[in-house]
Amino acid sequence: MVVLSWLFVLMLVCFAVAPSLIAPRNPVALDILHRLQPPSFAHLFGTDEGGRDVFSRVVYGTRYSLGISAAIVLSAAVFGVVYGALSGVGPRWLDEILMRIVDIFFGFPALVLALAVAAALGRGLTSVAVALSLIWWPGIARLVRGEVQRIRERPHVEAARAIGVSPTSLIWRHILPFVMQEVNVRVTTDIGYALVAVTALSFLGLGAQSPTPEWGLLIRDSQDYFGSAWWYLVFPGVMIMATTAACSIIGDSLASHRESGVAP
Amino acid sequence: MLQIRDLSVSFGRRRAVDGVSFDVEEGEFFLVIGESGSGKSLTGGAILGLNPSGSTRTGSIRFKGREMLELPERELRHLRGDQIGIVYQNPLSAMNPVIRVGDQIAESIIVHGKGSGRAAATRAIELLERVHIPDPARVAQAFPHEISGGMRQRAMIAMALACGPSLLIADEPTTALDVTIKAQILELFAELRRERSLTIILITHDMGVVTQLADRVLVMYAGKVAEVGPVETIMNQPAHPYTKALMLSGAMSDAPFKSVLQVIPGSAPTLDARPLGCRFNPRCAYAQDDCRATMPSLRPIAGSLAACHHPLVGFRHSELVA
Amino acid sequence: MLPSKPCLMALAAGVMLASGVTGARAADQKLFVWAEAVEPSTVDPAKSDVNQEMTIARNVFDHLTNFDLDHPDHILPALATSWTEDGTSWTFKLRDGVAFHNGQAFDANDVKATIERDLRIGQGQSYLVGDIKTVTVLDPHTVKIETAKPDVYLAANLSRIEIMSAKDIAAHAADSDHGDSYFSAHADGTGPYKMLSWTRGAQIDLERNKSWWGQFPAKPFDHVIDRFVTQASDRSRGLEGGEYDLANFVPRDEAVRIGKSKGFYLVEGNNLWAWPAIYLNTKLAPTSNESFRKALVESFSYDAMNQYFLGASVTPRGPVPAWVPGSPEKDLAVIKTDLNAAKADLKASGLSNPTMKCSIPSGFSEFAFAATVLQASAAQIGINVQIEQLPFVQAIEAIKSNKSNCFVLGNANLSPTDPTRFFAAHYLTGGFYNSANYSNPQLDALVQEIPTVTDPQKRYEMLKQASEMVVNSHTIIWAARPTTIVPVPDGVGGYRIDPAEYINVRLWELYKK
Amino acid sequence: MTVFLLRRVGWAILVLFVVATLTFVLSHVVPADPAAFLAGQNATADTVARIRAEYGLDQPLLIQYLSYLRGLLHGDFGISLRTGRPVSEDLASFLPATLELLFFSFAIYVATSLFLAIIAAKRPGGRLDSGIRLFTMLGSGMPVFWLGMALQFLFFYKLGLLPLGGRFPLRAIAPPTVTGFLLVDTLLAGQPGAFLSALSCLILPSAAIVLNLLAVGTRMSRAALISESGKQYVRTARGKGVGPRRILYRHVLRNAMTPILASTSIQFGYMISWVILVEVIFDWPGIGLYAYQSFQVFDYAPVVALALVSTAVFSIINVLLDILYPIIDPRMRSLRA
Repeated sequence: MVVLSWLFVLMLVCFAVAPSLIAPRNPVALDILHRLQPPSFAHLFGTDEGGRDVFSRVVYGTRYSLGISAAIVLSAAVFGVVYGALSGVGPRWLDEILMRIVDIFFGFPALVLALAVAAALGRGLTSVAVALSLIWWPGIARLVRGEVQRIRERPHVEAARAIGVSPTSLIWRHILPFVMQEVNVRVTTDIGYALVAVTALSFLGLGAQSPTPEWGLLIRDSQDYFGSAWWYLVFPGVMIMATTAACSIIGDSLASHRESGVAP
Repeated sequence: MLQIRDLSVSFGRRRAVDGVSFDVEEGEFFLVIGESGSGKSLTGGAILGLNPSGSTRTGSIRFKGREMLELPERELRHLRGDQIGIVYQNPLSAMNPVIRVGDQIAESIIVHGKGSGRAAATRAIELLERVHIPDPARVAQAFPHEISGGMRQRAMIAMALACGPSLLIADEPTTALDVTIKAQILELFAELRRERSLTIILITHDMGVVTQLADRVLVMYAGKVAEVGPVETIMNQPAHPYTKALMLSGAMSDAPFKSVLQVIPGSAPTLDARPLGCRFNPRCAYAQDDCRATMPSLRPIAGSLAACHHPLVGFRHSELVA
Repeated sequence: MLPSKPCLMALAAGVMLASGVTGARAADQKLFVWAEAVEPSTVDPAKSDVNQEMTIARNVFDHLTNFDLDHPDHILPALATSWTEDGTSWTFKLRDGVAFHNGQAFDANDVKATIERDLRIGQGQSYLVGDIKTVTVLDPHTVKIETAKPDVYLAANLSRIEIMSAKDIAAHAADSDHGDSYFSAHADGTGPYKMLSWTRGAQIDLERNKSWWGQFPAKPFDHVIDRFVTQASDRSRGLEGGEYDLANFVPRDEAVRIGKSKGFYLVEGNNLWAWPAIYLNTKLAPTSNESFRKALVESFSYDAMNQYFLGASVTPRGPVPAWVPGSPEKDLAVIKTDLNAAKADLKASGLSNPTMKCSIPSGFSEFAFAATVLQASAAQIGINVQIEQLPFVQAIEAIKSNKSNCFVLGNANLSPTDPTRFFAAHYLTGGFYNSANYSNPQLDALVQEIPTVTDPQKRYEMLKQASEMVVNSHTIIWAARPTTIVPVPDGVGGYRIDPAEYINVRLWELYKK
Repeated sequence: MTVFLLRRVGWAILVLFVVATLTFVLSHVVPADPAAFLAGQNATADTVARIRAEYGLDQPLLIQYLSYLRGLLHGDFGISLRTGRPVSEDLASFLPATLELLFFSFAIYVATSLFLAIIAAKRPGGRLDSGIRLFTMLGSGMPVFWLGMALQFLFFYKLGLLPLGGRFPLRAIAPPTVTGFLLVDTLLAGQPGAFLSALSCLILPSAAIVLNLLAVGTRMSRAALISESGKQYVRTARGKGVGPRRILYRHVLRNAMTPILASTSIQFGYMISWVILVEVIFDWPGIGLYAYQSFQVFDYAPVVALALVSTAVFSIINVLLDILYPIIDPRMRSLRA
């Protein structure tokens, strides 16, 4: 399962990096004569209402859907790690302030807020990215802060502090490497969840706009052809599902490695 | 009352308890002693079929003539708490934190159909009184975290006694209690035994217990019986070098068992790394070649049974004290 | 027994009973369910503006006149039984014995109050009668309407003005909002159906007005549910699954498929819906360059559009569709793809590697498709088109504030006969939907004058001239003019498409087959 | 306890204020003119200007913000441009539907995830455990909107078992409104048939929501149950002769409830979000569909109201959970004191 998941993710990365090498056709060029064709060798996932190859659109869409999800989670992780570390090692009053701010974010249903923010900022993937990043970082910040505080108490850190290692180096060399293991697990799993969130907002019409081949938008567009072209709806959905599953399986495996691998 | 023959408790191919045999007579105060990992608690649990999942029991345990290993789970359940009570160590975690003390005691009465609702609740208060808890009505209404450690242990005992069992298995009931409380609890056991002619199996690593109360002692080491015999014999004339080491630490009255490790170099073998021959041989000052080659079996030596190729002879406990 | 088992059993029972419910509902033969794409914002006819609002306005209220759907210039009597015209003055004789749903009798005061209210509010369809100056009650059954200048289309346009009750209007005149909020939720007309209730977010229930003055077919529907079904896929599935009797805005491919499947037939006709016209902004480079615009018009693949519409569409030649009475369409030049001419014009424009941005309203697949065709067509001659889908308001904002080069829009002329309405909002100076920001005073004057001309031949010439002006400005690419396809279940008869409306439903014509 | 609750409520109000401000500020970052939409397609510039003034859209931003906040204090969320009614009135008609779906889904979620967790925790690593894990993981990977459509396809279109959407079957007669919850109102009206009709409409939307959340819920509950099953008090109970079922329900489950509830709070946040998506797909006349239709036409007040109301619901649930913890776990009582 884990190997399969890694292979799948590797495939997605290839899709995102070099879609032109994989996709057999142009994802936006129209081919009206071949509209809504069922899956075949020529069109692995069939064609859409404009005769575009759904497979090619899915391949190109990886960059948007997964790319944006990864960007959201990674930017949230960068900010969250800095924020959480600051809170974890900083003075009590700073920790208090920083964590109360994080608490506010846990006080509302995050996706609803993202929806409101994205709607306010106007449609587009940028709005979605901004809105979701805005709600994503507090979770990571809280995680990092907890880990930092936990690891800070460990003997090796105490020892390093005792022998006068500078605070910066303490964080960088003695605390963060351990925290990052935890963050890696979180980021991996979260990319899957972010994908669901991104596609959900696109589905509501807040995210990507056609003819961008974003997966959620593909599903939104495909709805009009539900009865005539099942493939149009099914394949993007399967891609989202498989990606989320792969992320969570890889996350799980990372988590179990971390549990056995960390020095006490 | 209880005959155990060739009892083994295994996890897969590894035997944590390995061919243990002993008898407990009616009304006896029987002591099982050993380091942690010696298999003493598993032996106690095995009697009631309360071993962790993934373990299997072989051999024979006969309680009042019934073969416990052949009893179906349902019937075993009827025995537990009813005919055989069990008391665990560390009552804070051994008691359910979200159920009132009284209700936990009453539960035993209810599940065995010996009274329901109010009657069980009243009985629970009586039992608390019986184990010398002041203000038992209040304690019955309390949650475990709201009462002191000693009271919790008493409540645990009350729980085990709820249905008036004939056998009480107490698995390290005095661990984590301070010295005075410990003495009070042990006194309670002695009193219960006297007044109710209760058979008690006390499992402990605490040598301080031995001298005061027990009739007979079973010493376990690495899943095997090292020595078993009347308490005076074992105390005064230990045949097994391991027993001697235990006595040495025990002689320092209430010193924790940890000091045994200081008396004997090395540590008890893990389940996966048991030595050939006598399991105690790597730590034994008297070990010889045959100890490293063949496993000794229990044989009578000077009033007790010991599993040793080269039992200690002429050793007197009094010499130690002197 | 685990606690979830009763739960599962309840679920199973629910499923079984639900299927029972599904089976039972077919019993209600006199019920008709219309799946509406959007919940109306208002049922106030003075503000009714879009399809979902028309469903209520047209069926609950009556109009002074009517028109023949097959011959829109045949104006028929309705609440007015006859009328005379004298330049700027019109006199209408009103029908006797007509009552509002609340029982009040209908008379000339209602006409006066309605038109005055429409003009005061200035929204909805009031633009069709914007020329009216005064309304005078001559007697309870006669009303005189005077216009600022002659308007040959007035009687036809009055077929779009729903007559409300003067007493209702008066009763709410003292409200702080003159009854606007009351009327937006309450509709009381003389029409074929009564509005019973409005369950917000779900449906409006209508009941047949059995004492209506008009004629119902045999086996009409006594109870109508105007159900709001947001998702297009749900409308098609519900129609196909028998949950709805008719649905609007069923996606074209699904409509064709369903219409051809067993138990359904297709009704096809012209209407206003979704002719994607691409507006090219004359105020922003590169579309400010006329040769460039011409190149775009010439490069556009009209064939692709017609294929998209599955052959059920024509390529327009000008702003006025052929079926509009007096349309000059047949005498206008054919517009077709000519890549060589396009390349020559692009060269003449002097622009190299031009890039343009297209902000189009989201939610209309036809519009998005037209933009995509433009993108592909323009790419053939080396023009880069970027497409951005925005909500309607934002998209039109973008082009009006010169942030975008093009916009895609349908049309919204609800007049059955008046062709000048195709120009007013879209091509004339200051028109709200003049998305090309195009201004031609000559055209403005010409179009203004048309309704005042009584000679049909002269009107025809003027209209042709006006159409050519728009065509030659190359500010518009008329991508295609499709017919509308509506799948109708075999059990429903009488459905007709109103050419001067979006997808409509004339409930009083429908019957159970 | 009271002090603790007051603090929690104060905190919830602060959160609401932040949401209100954030959404207000962001909604004015992008200039758009809703008045143009409102005026209709053929309106003149004058009409547009008049409408703009009517809705106060021509006021300076700060004034708009202050009057907006003042309105919120009075429960006034402004006027929906789309429906032309006060948003608070619209909410009153849409909120019960949302709450009904939310609470129903929540109940099903709790019951199902516990049920599955109990089965899975019986033999961790067993075939049933792995099966449940796979099933719930598939469910959570499926985007809710996609899953919803798949369910519609299967249960309405193919099997004809359940309604396509809506809150009450089209041809059934709705009960008089008392509580606004159809499940309750139908029972109050003594219409068991209508009750089942309403229930039949709830099944698919809530199934879509629950299936999505089940993976996390089951995993959390399972972990809590396994960890509690390994605790010493379980051994004690077995030693008392307590049977496995009584041990599960009276001992393990009650102790596992605290961690399960804690995870439920987070899941509830997701649930609110998914309800909105599901409402759109199933034409469920709740605040999600209301807000969705509104932001399609740039009517923003309902979206803000949605954010505020769902935050309020979320806060209330969290406060309720906070009240519940010490009831379930007496150890929390002394902590709070």
